[in-house]
Amino acid sequence: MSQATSNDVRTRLDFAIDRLLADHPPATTEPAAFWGAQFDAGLAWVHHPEARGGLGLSPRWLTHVRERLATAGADQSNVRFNIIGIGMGAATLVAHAPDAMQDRMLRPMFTMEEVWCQMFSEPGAGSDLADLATSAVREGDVWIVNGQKVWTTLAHISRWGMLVTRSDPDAVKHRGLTYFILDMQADGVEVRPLHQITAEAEFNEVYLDDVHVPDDMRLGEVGAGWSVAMTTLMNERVAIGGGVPPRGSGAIADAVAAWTNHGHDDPVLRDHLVELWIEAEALRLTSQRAADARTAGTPGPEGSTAKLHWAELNKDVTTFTMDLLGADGMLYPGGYDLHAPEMGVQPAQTPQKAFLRARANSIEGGTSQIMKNILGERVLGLPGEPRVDKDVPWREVPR
Amino acid sequence: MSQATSNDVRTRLDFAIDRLLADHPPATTEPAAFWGAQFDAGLAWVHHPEARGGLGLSPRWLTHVRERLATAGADQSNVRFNIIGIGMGAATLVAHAPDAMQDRMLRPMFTMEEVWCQMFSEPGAGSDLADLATSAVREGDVWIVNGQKVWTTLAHISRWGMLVTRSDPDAVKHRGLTYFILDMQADGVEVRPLHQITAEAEFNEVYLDDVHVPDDMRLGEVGAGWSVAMTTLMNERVAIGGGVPPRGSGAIADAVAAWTNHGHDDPVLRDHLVELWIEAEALRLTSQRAADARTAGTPGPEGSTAKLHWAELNKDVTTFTMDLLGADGMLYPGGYDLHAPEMGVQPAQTPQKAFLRARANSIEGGTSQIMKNILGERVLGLPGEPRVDKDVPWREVPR
Amino acid sequence: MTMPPPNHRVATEARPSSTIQSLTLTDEQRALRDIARSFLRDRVGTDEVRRIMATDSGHDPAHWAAVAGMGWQAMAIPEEHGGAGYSWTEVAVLFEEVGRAVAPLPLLSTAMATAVLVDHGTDDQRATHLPRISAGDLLVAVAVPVDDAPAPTLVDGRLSGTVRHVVDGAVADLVVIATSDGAVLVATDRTGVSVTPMDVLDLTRPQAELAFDDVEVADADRLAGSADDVVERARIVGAVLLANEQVGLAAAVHEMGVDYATTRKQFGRAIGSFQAIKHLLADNLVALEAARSLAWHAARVLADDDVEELGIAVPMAASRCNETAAKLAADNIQVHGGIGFTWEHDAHLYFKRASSSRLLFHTPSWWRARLARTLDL
Amino acid sequence: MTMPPPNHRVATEARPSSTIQSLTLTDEQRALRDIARSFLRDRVGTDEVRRIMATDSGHDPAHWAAVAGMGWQAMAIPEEHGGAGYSWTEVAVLFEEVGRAVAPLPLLSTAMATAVLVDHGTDDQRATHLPRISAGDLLVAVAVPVDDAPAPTLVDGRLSGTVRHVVDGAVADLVVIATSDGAVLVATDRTGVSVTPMDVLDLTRPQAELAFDDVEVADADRLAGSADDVVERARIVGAVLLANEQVGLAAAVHEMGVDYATTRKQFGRAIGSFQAIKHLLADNLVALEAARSLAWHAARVLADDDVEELGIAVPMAASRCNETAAKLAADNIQVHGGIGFTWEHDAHLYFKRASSSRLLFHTPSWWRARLARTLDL
Repeated sequence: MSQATSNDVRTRLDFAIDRLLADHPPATTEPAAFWGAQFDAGLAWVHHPEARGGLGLSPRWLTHVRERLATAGADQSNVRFNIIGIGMGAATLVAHAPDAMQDRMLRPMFTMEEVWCQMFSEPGAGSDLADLATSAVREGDVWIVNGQKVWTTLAHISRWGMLVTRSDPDAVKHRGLTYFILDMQADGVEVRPLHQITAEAEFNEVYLDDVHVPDDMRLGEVGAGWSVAMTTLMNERVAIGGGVPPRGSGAIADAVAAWTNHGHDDPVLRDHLVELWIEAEALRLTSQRAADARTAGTPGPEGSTAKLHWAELNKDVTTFTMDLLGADGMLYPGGYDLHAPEMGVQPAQTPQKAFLRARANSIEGGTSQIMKNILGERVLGLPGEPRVDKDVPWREVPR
Repeated sequence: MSQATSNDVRTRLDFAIDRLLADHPPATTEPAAFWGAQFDAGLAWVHHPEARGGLGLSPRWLTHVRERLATAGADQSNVRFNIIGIGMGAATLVAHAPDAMQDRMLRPMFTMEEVWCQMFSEPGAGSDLADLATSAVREGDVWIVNGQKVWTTLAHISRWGMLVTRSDPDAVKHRGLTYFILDMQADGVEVRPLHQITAEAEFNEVYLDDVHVPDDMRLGEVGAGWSVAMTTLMNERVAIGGGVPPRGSGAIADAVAAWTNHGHDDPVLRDHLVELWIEAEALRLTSQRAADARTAGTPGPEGSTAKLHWAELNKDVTTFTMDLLGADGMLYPGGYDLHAPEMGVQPAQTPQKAFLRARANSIEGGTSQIMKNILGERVLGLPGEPRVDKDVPWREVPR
Repeated sequence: MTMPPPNHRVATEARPSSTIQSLTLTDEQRALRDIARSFLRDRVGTDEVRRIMATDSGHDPAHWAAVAGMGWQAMAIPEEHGGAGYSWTEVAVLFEEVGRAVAPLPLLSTAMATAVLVDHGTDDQRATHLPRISAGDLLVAVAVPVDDAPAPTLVDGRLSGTVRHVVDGAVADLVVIATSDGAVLVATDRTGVSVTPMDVLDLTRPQAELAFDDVEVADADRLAGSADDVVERARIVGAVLLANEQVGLAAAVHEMGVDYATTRKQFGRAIGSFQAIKHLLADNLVALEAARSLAWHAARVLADDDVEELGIAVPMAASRCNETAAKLAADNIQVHGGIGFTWEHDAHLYFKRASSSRLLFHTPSWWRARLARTLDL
Repeated sequence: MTMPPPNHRVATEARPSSTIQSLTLTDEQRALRDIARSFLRDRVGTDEVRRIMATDSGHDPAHWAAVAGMGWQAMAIPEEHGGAGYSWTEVAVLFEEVGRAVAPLPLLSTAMATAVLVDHGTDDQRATHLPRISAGDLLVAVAVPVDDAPAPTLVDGRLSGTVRHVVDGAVADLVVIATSDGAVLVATDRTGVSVTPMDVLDLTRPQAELAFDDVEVADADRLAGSADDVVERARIVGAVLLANEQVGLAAAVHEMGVDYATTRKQFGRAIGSFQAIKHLLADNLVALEAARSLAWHAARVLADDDVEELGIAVPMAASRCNETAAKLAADNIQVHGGIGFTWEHDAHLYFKRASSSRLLFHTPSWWRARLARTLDL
């Protein structure tokens, strides 16, 4: 894109933003009303088509919108809390849902009137997502769904869920899947909290027992669920449009605080702290570089390493912080309390809890092992491994 | 073995050792003569049968013999220099060679009159040794051998070589191999030095061009070369019977010397040095524990980890020593000189050369990757990977 | 390449290697190990561990009586005081099993207290307390100072101040306190003693804060030797036993990971067939066996009371075994994937115990600094 | 699990992120990179590198003239002194390519000397030397002090003493020497100067020892500013460019490893299909891209002459890029197996250059200690 066009877009966008802010001053507008107006102005997802919350622009303008709204003091907690829907669901709907469904669902998703969740993983299908076993059997215009999903954030308060099922166990595993939008209030849907090692239950298990799903809630063709699911996963972070976090933020801030608060002066600990501080900067600057490259239209491998890098670094930093805490690292301030965090309430954070919570960083959103396969094969072009689950009906794959 | 029996053996062994030392005082006996007498007394390899250099004892007595001879000042450099023969070849001969061949070859091997080498690896067959391509085609009582071997220590001064060839390219890869003892003076054998990154040539390439090998130099059946080769490799260190090295020896000694000589006092470097020192002790004590467990007849996994542990630690220690050297680490005292080390002459050692040489530790004798496969599959019992080279004629395996 | 690696070069000025007891288990030690393992597996499985850790005290007297019946508390106590007179090597065997089971038993505090009483107790104190410890009738904790908190003051027989992170402090009958003027034994039911359980990361090993408000301490409750000597003895014995415990814990999580990797299938194959998992477990085997060698060595040196070698063996074991257990317990979560991150799976019990224990007697780098001084580096 | 990770938490007191030039290459910079890469690949391939490193001087004037023809020496020199007046960002692009080619060109010494003359040269010195450097007619080295060796003494205009590890010192016409009394320019053909090439680990970057025996130094050869300031300027510029060079070197070995892993087959499959190799290369990609970000950032900060941010950006790049290059060059040998350990394979050229460069301006931990002071940690 030439510089001239880019400036035109910016002008047009800033005009729309200015008008939104003028007509709905964040200071005096209820968040839900603001989000509705933001949607109507095409500033919810600028890369969506008009009337779908967008303006048909490139997704790289998302960050600009978010930054301008942040500067203006607009509440953007909808993006953080309804992240599954706004971050992944919306793009899936735009790509695969009939117009009526998009009209029905996108706006209340963005205004947070309807919370969304995603039901892909199962106890038996984690890294190997395509191995999922939740069955969908068609009976006329409805599908009867049975199975168990897991790691379902927000399920306990969700109105809608993105659901992938196995509709044909005799097809090879990627080809027998079908994708639905599930009404979480339907009979046979049971949500149970799943407590993690912090004792909190960020996640849920969802049991599906003879749940009836109308065929018009299907996205994509029967048997094409994998490609619809890929649309969901590929948009995992695109639509959030978050900027690059500032220097010294995140886990390293806890480490620096522990260093200072405990009055440390040991050169060995200092060296390790600085090493991690540099690594955090390396990650941050790489994210900045990736953002710059996207803006410049020259994306490279620097855009693919963040998840793996962040996960491993966050584990390292939170672990090292325990050393800085010394004996306090043996404590768990507040104790363990088995509970599900409430919507909009940020649970108390301690370095000890961050240390425990970080263990999942290299598992959730793709294990570090899977991320390395992806980097190795898709970015570096290394060959895949011999597959024993290919060209075999799903039913016959060992599990 | 009961304590009583063990004491009987020790008494008998010590008697033999005492007599050897009395009849052939190390101080006044030529090494070759001493080694001959040692062989004749059954004290070359005590686990060999009598008349084959042994006394039919358990190999765990080897260390006792070596330690007693060392205490008495006997030269045992034959074990160090003719290590391929004494450490691996002898066991292979005893297991697979006809009596006449054993009678002919074992004694001059031990006395160092005849040096041995081993020709297994090829440019195309490193970790995947069984993929080797050197062909052996039978013509009556002789085999015509063509191919190239590599990493052949001592080949340039060897009288005999252990050679594995492919005699049947249509068999699956492990089954088409045949094992020979090769006369290194035969026509068509050409030895070329292979210079490594230190500029020295510890190793050689051996080119085999229509070499005629009599069939009576074959060990094991035609097509059974893999199992003979396994005998060779499994004895890689058994027959050396070396004791556990003393505390602080090896690469960590260089590191401590560099710390001291450079007058270091930096706590960060100190912490790292001590960490490596501890790791060296952990390796050493594990070797001691493995030796103790073998003696007690209760060997466990502690006996399988040394190669991998040592290789990775030696790389780490020699690398860290460069930090301790500081600017001196940018030097290569004496400069690079492309040459093959002479027999019996220990080339000058510097920490910089040790740093370079250590790079091969995790490659030679099985890469660290292969060692981890072995530990994972043979010790931990984890399943192997899907194989694409199994149940396929060797000729058809991709390479 | 199939060449053997070069032999280790031998430095000319190498230190002599010490020649302590063989680094193997005797038949008797193996029997002890097997009995302990069976008991803990059958009677203190992780369901039971979870039950106990959810109680207020985190301690179950019934189990304590059961292990007393097997003579566990008695092991390190001299026979003249009602004990069994085993060496620390045997106690270490026991601790390896305790770690394997993440058992919530106050054995660490008991062992430290035993060591303190044997070495620093008066004749009366030994005769009074050791037989009761041995029988499981008396729980004694040791307040090993943490961080740089000031020691409680003892002036004119009155004790005031606070100690934190006292392992098993909330269930102890007596506590060894290092004061500004020597170490003393204080009964926790004395007037002026208040005991507050701390919110701990690792619920299988409770800790307490003890506050002393002008508590009367009789001369008869003074221990021999300086406060520093008493603390040092407790820390050395504690660190060695904890190192062995951590090795047992590390072995347990390693086996757990191997089992899961053998049975859990993804992509149509056991996940342990993937090198990503296989090599992690192989590397951890190396780390585990190395840690075990150091822990066993330290236990034998402690049993031999080889003071010079203790200065080397204890820091080695304390730094390395704690690192290994914490790493292997974290890796075990990774091998298990999502399920390993749940409260219902046992992986977190091990991870928390390993991570917390790692900090109990200072950090690994603290021990390395100590070893550097011993080695004059 | 397919859940996205939680967002990075934002600390309340975060430092502002600096807003330097975009961390991308402009079209012009890409063109420069492509030209440099082509020239070095075609004209200074590793056969040529080996030929040059086997010569006594380790330097080929023909190549030097060729790159002068392309304006490489001129890049950082102001236009008023016959240079091209590019920023350090462009010079860094060039160094990344030089690292990729392990090229034996005296560019690092030239860049440091240029920086010293521009910032600390008198008008006369600049006018005299910079045009000749720019044209490739004058080689100037900088003796950056190593270790704690005492500086040569300058008393009454006479220089005595020794400097070691002078990069390109044996081919330089002039050398910048930090003396006990300010920094000076010394011609190497002066009476009393003896130059001895050192036996170096990395033959692609020669070093020399220079001894001065009562060498006469004219006042006109004194540089402005303190000796420390001169050395600091050389070290900062040198460290930033070397960090970029190391990134190029790391990228080259990484690509070499990926290529080999794609083509080399064992067990009937490309070795890069094994996770042991694949994951190593993936991890190294993460490390490489992170290092590149730091190196590019440091170059842009140097170009902007943002003194405050330099105190952060340079230690970050100097420590991390050197670590990464050394690790990736070592791993490249491992990926290649035996062949990577041979003299005939190029892997060792990269490994030696990366390992030696890592020590050229102190160690990574030295830089971290420096950063700690800047950050007040």
